[in-house]
This record gives sequence, structure tokens and C-alpha cells, in this order.
Amino acid sequence: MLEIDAISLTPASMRAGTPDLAKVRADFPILSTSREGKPLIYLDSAATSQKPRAVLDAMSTYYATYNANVHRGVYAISEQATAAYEAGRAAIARFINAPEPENVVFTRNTTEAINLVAYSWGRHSIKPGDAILTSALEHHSNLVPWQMLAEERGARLLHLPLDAQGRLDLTDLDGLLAQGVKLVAISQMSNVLGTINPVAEIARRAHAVGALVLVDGAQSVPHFPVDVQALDCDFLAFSAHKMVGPTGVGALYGRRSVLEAMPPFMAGGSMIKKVTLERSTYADVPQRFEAGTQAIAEVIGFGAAVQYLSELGMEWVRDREHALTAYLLETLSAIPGVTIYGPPVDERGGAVSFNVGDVHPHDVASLLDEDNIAVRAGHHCCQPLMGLLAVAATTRASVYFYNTTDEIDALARGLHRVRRVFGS
Amino acid sequence: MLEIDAISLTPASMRAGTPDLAKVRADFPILSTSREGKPLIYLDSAATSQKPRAVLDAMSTYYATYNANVHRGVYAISEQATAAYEAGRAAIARFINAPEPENVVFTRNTTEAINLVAYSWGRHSIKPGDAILTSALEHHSNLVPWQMLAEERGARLLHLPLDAQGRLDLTDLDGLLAQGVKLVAISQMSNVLGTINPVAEIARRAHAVGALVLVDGAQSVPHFPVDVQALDCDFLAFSAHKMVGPTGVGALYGRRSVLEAMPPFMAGGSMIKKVTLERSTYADVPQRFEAGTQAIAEVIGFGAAVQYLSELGMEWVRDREHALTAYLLETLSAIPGVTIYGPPVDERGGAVSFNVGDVHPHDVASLLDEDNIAVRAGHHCCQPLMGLLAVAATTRASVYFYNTTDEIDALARGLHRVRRVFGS
Amino acid sequence: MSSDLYQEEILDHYRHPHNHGTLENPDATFEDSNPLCGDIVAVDLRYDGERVSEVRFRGSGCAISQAAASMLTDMVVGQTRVDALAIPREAILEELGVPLSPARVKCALLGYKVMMAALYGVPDHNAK
Amino acid sequence: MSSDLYQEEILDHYRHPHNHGTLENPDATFEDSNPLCGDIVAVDLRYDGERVSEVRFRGSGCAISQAAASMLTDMVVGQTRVDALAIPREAILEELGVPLSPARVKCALLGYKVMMAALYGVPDHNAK
Ligand SMILES: Cc1ncc(COP(=O)(O)O)c(C=O)c1O
Ligand SMILES: Cc1ncc(COP(=O)(O)O)c(C=O)c1O
Repeated sequence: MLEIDAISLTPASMRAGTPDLAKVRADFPILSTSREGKPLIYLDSAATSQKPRAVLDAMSTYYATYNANVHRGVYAISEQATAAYEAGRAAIARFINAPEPENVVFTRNTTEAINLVAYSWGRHSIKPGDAILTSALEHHSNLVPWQMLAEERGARLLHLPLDAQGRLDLTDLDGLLAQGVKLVAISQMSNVLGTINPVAEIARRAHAVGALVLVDGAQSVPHFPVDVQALDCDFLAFSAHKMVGPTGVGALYGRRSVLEAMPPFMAGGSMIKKVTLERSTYADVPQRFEAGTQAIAEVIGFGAAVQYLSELGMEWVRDREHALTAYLLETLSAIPGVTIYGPPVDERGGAVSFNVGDVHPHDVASLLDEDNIAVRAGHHCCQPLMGLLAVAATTRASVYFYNTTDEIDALARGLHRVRRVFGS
Repeated sequence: MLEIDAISLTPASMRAGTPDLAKVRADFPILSTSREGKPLIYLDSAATSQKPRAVLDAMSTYYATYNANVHRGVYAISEQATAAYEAGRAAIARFINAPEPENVVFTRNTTEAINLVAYSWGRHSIKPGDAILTSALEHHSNLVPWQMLAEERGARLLHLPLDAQGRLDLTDLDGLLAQGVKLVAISQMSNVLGTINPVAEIARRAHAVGALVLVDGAQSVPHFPVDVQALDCDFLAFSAHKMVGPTGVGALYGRRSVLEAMPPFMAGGSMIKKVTLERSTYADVPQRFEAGTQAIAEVIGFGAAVQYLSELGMEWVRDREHALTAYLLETLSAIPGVTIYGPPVDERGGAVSFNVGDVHPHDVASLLDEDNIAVRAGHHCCQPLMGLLAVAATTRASVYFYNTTDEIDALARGLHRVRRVFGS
Repeated sequence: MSSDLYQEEILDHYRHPHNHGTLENPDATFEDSNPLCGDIVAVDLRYDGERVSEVRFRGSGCAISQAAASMLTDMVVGQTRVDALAIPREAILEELGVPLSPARVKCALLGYKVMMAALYGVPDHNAK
Repeated sequence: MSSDLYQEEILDHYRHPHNHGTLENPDATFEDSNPLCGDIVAVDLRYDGERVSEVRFRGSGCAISQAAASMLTDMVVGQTRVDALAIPREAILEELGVPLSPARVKCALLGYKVMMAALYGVPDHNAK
């Protein structure tokens, strides 16, 4: 595949010494697969990213040479597994510039991280009449847990509206915050529109009224540098599988003082201090929130994933995706009948939703699949946003650093074919 | 390694046509590792089992050739991933003889499976004054969630006592059940004493008073055939990592009618039917309980694990472990100063706790580790049981089908060395 | 330009659906949607004795779900209720005549599910 | 029969701990346990002016935790409170003189943690 984009779209940061794209792509075994002679063109990284060999090897090495349960074993491989597991925690803490490893709690995914806060912090801190502020572009995972919490506690759910470009409209933020808001739960980047939200600004104004701030980082942490101390958020939730890591593990960052005041969520082995038949006392953070045998191999793989990303450099990842997103938006705009949703390139990341005339997104995706091009079609777990966009569904192409402009060109050819088949 | 046990301890079921142990051991890469020339002797499978290559390969193949998010993709690899994920569910349902795949909900581990029941079923079904019956030999994971639930709901926690041999004492079972018991939560096999509990009998008597029955199968499902329809339990919880599967995934079996009446536990993507900003309706079981991106690779690995066990045959696994356990108990009894806890061999599985004189279990385990023998030392997440045994901790050696009598002989040599070093 | 999936007949049904619309005072009506993709199909039926005399469907969704619903209305109209209920799900997949992946089978069978529910007389939970 | 970890000196301290027992009306006392393994160490101190004149410890647990506590009492007794507080954790690991894995380091430092808390005068949460 000719890497024209490495020439035509090289941002300033991609000089000699920056990663060689051909080598980067070779790290991902799946990117050299094909079906009936057609190479896989994977444009669905916002759903889940592909994984480099280094991540798979880190997990296989654990299983094949030092597989053991952690934290309680005194023999060598158990100590080695414990050290690798805790090194994973430290690596993830560094990746988001958390003050200490103890700020990081492992969960299954972003969704569980948010539910942990809703159950543990929420059920004890939200009182009848309190309000929780979220937005109209949230993923169901950052909306439904707050609906359930609000209903259970008799609290109110408020929503930041969107402007016509799909940006959060902050005009009334202070007015909303003044309505008894105790928690603001907002995503840093929309998985549908790509919008990057000003969470640092929102956190500043939320803290001014004493509210806590949870940032859904599922789409931001994988794609650009995120610094929890700069954002000054109280919680940050994200998933390994969207950032070249394995399935089955995610993380919740929490401010130390907030985590320490929270009761346990799930109970069981390893999260206790002392148990009698009648009652128990609980371990310190983060163990308090990690009940039972954890996703040991997956945490080790997650550690390898952030190491891989750090070696690429998150600035490089951001700049490369910016260039690819610009090219993608430009390419799509040139196709007659294509409607693109979301803000301009400088306010967004690489998840791009669109429609082709009135062809249903499923039909678009199925036709593209005939060319082995993988895009997502549907409501993307954002039904309320679909309502605002006045569509049932969209087609979404999403890029990661390993994509190429050639792949975007192939997408364009596929979309022209969609138009011909459907005569639209 | 000379396989004398294959001769001296062959149970009736191990005739020609049954698995060849040398080949079985060769399936597990870690079993041929060594440290400073000393082969690994792994006697800690009750904490976590080792994994055969077939399980690791199933996961690597997913990541390297069809990694994609499930359930919502219309392109080929996403459909393939969805099919493999649901095939994992079907395989696990068959393995425990569940009526349908929909009886199986994936969780992170046994602990989360139990917490799911405590949160979803418990918080809606347990009323002030109700009682929950558990036992004195439960793992913290099957005790602390019920303590938290009882405290939150103003319910009472009752405990089946143990007899002097570490067996559940059922004398007063009906009397206890009559005290308003709504749920019986009991393990099928103790991870400390190896005791196999008569859960079918307990379920029969519990159902007679209208109570539901949750079986903690963390130590039973890996080690002998478990049939949920024969047990007639309402819930069964177990973990992949203890049954040659990966970390990061476990399962909750639930009776269909009971699951269907349960509200969601965690909320987020994939567990909804329809979402508006104000409220949501929830998907059918089992999706209702699987919020967010699941442990896809791990479920695929879990499916490969039960396939591996099924090919060995769970009767063979049980018989082989029975023979190894008999040999282990015999070997330990022959060492002066060793105290063994738990019932006789015919009422137990292969988790064997003991103490060597008054040498602390940590010192026993550390000394064994010098010979690369891995055993566990501590309270094994069963602090109340330690109290009943009047010890602070025990040393536990636990066998799985891949262990050998040679390894048990090595343990014996190690324990003689412990006695010499500590002069006990 | 040719597609394995989007054969001319399917596209024809999609562009020009048969029996499209609503019935005034139908004898049976049912609507359902596929929660994962949002496709919707609603069916109205009128009987003449035991026989399905009129069918109308409406909905929104992908070409597969809408074409399959259109094809199914042709198969049902004029049949007795009992014969219509006996139509196997394979019949509609055969009628489409293209290889469908599991996700698209769900699309294809949405209309079938709705039709069968209407024929059985399942009360329409969407009706107020 | 020889062990890398269980050197004769450690076994000696374990079998015959120094400064073992309790003090009547101590000037400071502290107790703590390692929740993961259940090891317990309690320390009583008596001062003569600024100087630690008497130390007693008791507890239960592995040879490493008990031997380390015993060694530490020897290091502390006769020191000023300020000098005793300045003993680094490395000193006790050096005194043990054997390679310790991270889990066993926790055992070795339990007595150290308890001793430092007693010297600082942290209120004993186990005292009633
Ligand atoms: C009897 C029993 N129950 C529950 C558990 C908890 O299993 P997990 O840590 O996989 O959640 C264990 C594991 O140690 C166990 O032995
Ligand atoms: C913005 C956003 N939030 C939350 C999630 C949920 O992540 P997960 O499915 O890994 O829990 C996603 C993933 O689709 C997302 O894009």
C-alpha cells in the first residue's frame, strides 16, 4: 500500500525520529489480513481498537511463564504476577498524570467505572432533590447509570444542550449548576460527533459550586494526551480495548480524598481488612474497589498498551489523527449527497458520523463490507443524540493512528458504489 | 518425570482411551518451566489454575484475525466476533447443563456474579426482617456481599454451623430456614477444607420454604461435573480462571424466570431497549446484565476452556483428582507434626489445608518456594473459618488434573525440610 | 457496481414496496422494532372470514427489513390465517434469495415477527 | 537443609525473641496487623527522659515478622526517641541480612511500622 499520506499530510511533528507508519502497521497482525483478496480496511476504532503484538505477547508471557493469583502468594511466580499487575497500575497512572498509582481502580470497562461511581459515591452522596448534570450527547453508559441513580434517590437529571454544530452549549452552564448540582458527568469526546468538550472549563465552574466532576474519557484517553491534574476532574473513566489494549479491563481514576471517603461497591475477596461472620472492615483504596480475582492478564496487557502508546507519543497520535480526520472530512464532503454531522475539524477527533442520501446506514455498512471496509452503523449507544439529529441512525467511520489516507480513499470509492447501487 | 501415579493410582475410569497425562501436561506451557534448574511444582490451582495452549490460542486468534466489538456491527469480523462470543455462552451453558444459553450472564469473576445477585435481586427482594442463610465456611465473596445487603435492608444473616470434621451440620437446617429465610447462599466446595457440601439436598429443603438458592461454584465447577438442573439451584456462580480459562471473566447461571424478574445491575451500552434523556427501558436477559463492552476475548477463551475440559471429560477430571487427593492426604499424614483440616477423602475435593507443627504457614510456603513448589499460605479469604479452626492461617496445597504423585512426593520432601529447618 | 446482497428484486421492493400504508379499522395490527438498529415495521390486517383479505405495512429501516416485509405481505394476502401462520421463517429468507449474515437475518425477520404477532392476535403494546 | 532465607540468626531471634513480653503501664503502646496474612505485632515502650529505657514486644506470625521485631527492639533500646525515629526501614532489612521478596518485606516491616507508630505516639486504636 502506497503511503501517500505520509508525504502529503505529514504534520509538523512527524519529522525524522517520529514513528515509521509502515513499521507501526506491521505491529498490528490484523491489519495485514484480507478476505477474498481484499485487505481489511478497519474504520471502527471508536468501537474497539486493534491490538499490537506487544500487548498480546505481554499477556501470553504472563499465562505461559508466571500465571498465578496476585496479592496473597508468597511464592515466586505469584510475587512476579503481583509486581506486573501493580506495574500496570503505575503505568496507567503515569499515562494520565495521576499523582499516585493508588488513584487508579481497575474495572471491566468505562461502563463499570461509571457505575462504580454511581453506586458507591452516588447512593451515599446524592440526596432527594439534588441534581446531576450531564449532556445531550452522552453515550448510554454515561446517561443510564445517572437515570437509575436519580430515580432511586429522588434526584433530578439535568442536561447541557447542544448548539447547531453539535457542540455543548455552555451559555446556561452556571444557571444549571445553581440548581443543586452535586455531580457533573460529561464525556471529553463524543463517540458520534467527535466533538471535544471543554471539560477543564466545565470542571472549574462546577467546582465553584462544590459539585464533583466525572469525565467519560472512553474516546479521549486513547486519542490525545489527557492530564487529570490539568483537567482537575474528580473522576476519569476509560477502557483498555479502545486504546490498543485487551478487552475485559478499564480504569477509574479518582481523586484520592474522594475515593477514600467512598464505601465499597462490590464485596468479596481482597477488598477487606477483617471479616467476622457478622461484619467486616474494608481495605484501603484502591483494593477496596477490587473485589475478587482481578483481570490480571488484562491489566498486564493494559500496561503494555499504554507503554506502546507512550513510545509512539500521544502528541504524535493526536497530530496524526488530526491529519487523517481533516482528510476524511474533506473526502466525505466531496461526495454528493453525503451529510456529515458534528463540528469542524479543529474542534473534533476522528469519529465521523454521516449519512448517504436516505440510504439506511445498515445498507451503507453492508455494501462497504462487501469491499472488506469496516464501519459502524446504528445509534452508537446515543439514542437521545439521534433524536436531536433527527435521524434513526448514522454511519460512522472512525480513524486511529494506524489508518492511512489510502484507506479513506477506499472508503470514498465504496460510498460512490453505495450511491450507484441505491441510485441516490 | 516418571509418571508412577499413572500406574499406582489409576482409577477404574482411566483405561485406554482416557487422556494421556504426559500429553495433557504438555498442553500447559508453564508446567515445563523451571527456576535455577528446579521445575515448577504448582500446587495452588484452587487460587487460579494454569492454562492450556488451546485457550491462549483461541484468544490470540481473535485478537489477530477478527478483533471487533460485538452485537452491533454489520461487517464480517464483527459478526464473527459476535458468533464466537455467543458460542462461548452456549458452550458454558452446556457445560453446566443449563436449559438455554440465555441462562448464562458473563461477569468478571465469581465475586461479581454473587454481587450482581445481591444488588439486583437482593436489593429488590430482601425486606426488613427477612433472613439470608449462609455458612461458616464461606469464602469472603459469598459472605461480605450478604453482610452489606443485610445491613442495607435491615435483614438478618444466619449461618449453618460446621461439625468437628469441617462438614456443614444440617441438623438444624429446617429450623434455620423457618426463620424467614429468603435466600440460601452456599458454596458447593470449600476452598480451605475441600468439603463438598450437599447443595442439592439444601436446595430441596430451601425451596420447600420458598427460599431461593445461590450456589458458589468457584471450587466445584472446575473440578467435577455440575448439573444445574440436577442441583435445582436458582443461581450458580463460577470463574473461568480457576478452570483453565482466562482471568477477567466469570459466569452467573440464573433460572430464567428469576433472571427475567430482576432489574438491571449496571447500566450502559447494550443493556437497553430504548433510551431517552429522561428514562430507559431494558433489554431482555442476559443482555440486561451485560452493560458496556464485554470481555470478548475472555469469553472466547472461556469457551475454549470448557471445550478443553469436556474433551478430557469431567468424570476423568474428578476421578483423577480423587486419586491425587487420596495420595496427598496419605502423604501428609505420614509426616510427623502435620495437622490436616477437613473431612475424609470421599467427602472432599483436592484443596487440602494443613499446618506443620507451629511453623507459620508463610514460613512453610517460603521454604517450599526455595524448591520452586507453589502452595498458598494465609486465611484463604475465609477469616471466620480460621477462627473456628482456631488458627491464624493454614498452608494449602491444591491439586488439579495436571498434577502428579511425583509432585506430591516433592512436596513431602519439602515439608521434611521445613521440619528440619525449624527443628519442629 | 453489482452487489451480492442488494439484488435488483430487493432494491425494487425497497423502492416500491407492495401493500404499503395503513388500513382503516384493521382487524389486527402489530408493530415492533429492532432495538439494536432502530428498524421499525408495523402491519395492519383485515380478514374476510378465515382469509386474510388485506394487508398493509409501513416502517422505516434498511432495505433488507423493508424489502422483506414487502415480500411477506405478498405471501400472506389471500391465505387463510392458519396457512399464513404456517409460513416458516426460512420461506422469507428464500424469497430474499441472497446470503445473509446473522445480523442481517435479524433485519430480514423483523417483518416476519411482526406479521406472525398480528396473525396470532397478540395485543399491540404500542397502541394506546 | 540450609535455606537462603532462614539463616541461623533469624531462626535464633524467632525461637528466642529478645525483649519479649509486656510492660506494666508503658509510656507508649501500639499494635497492628497485616490484613493479608494475619501477622500481629504489639510494642510497649518506656522512656527515661528522652531515652527509650525499655521495650517489650509480642505478637504472632511468621519467623520473618517476629525475628525482625525482635532485632528492632535491640536497635531501639537505649536510643533517644529522636534517634530511634530516624532509623530507616532499610536498616532492619539489612539487619535481617537475607534477600526478601516484596511479600516478605511486608512481613519484615510490620514490627518497624508498629515501632515507629509507638515512638510517634500514635494513639493505639486497639486499646479500649
Ligand atoms: C469458594 C470460593 N468462592 C469464591 C471465590 C472467589 O472467586 P473470584 O476471586 O474468582 O471471584 C473463590 C476463589 O478464591 C472461592 O474459592
Ligand atoms: C463516549 C463513550 N463512553 C462510554 C463508552 C463505553 O465504553 P465501554 O463499552 O468500553 O464500557 C463508549 C464506548 O463505546 C464511548 O464511546
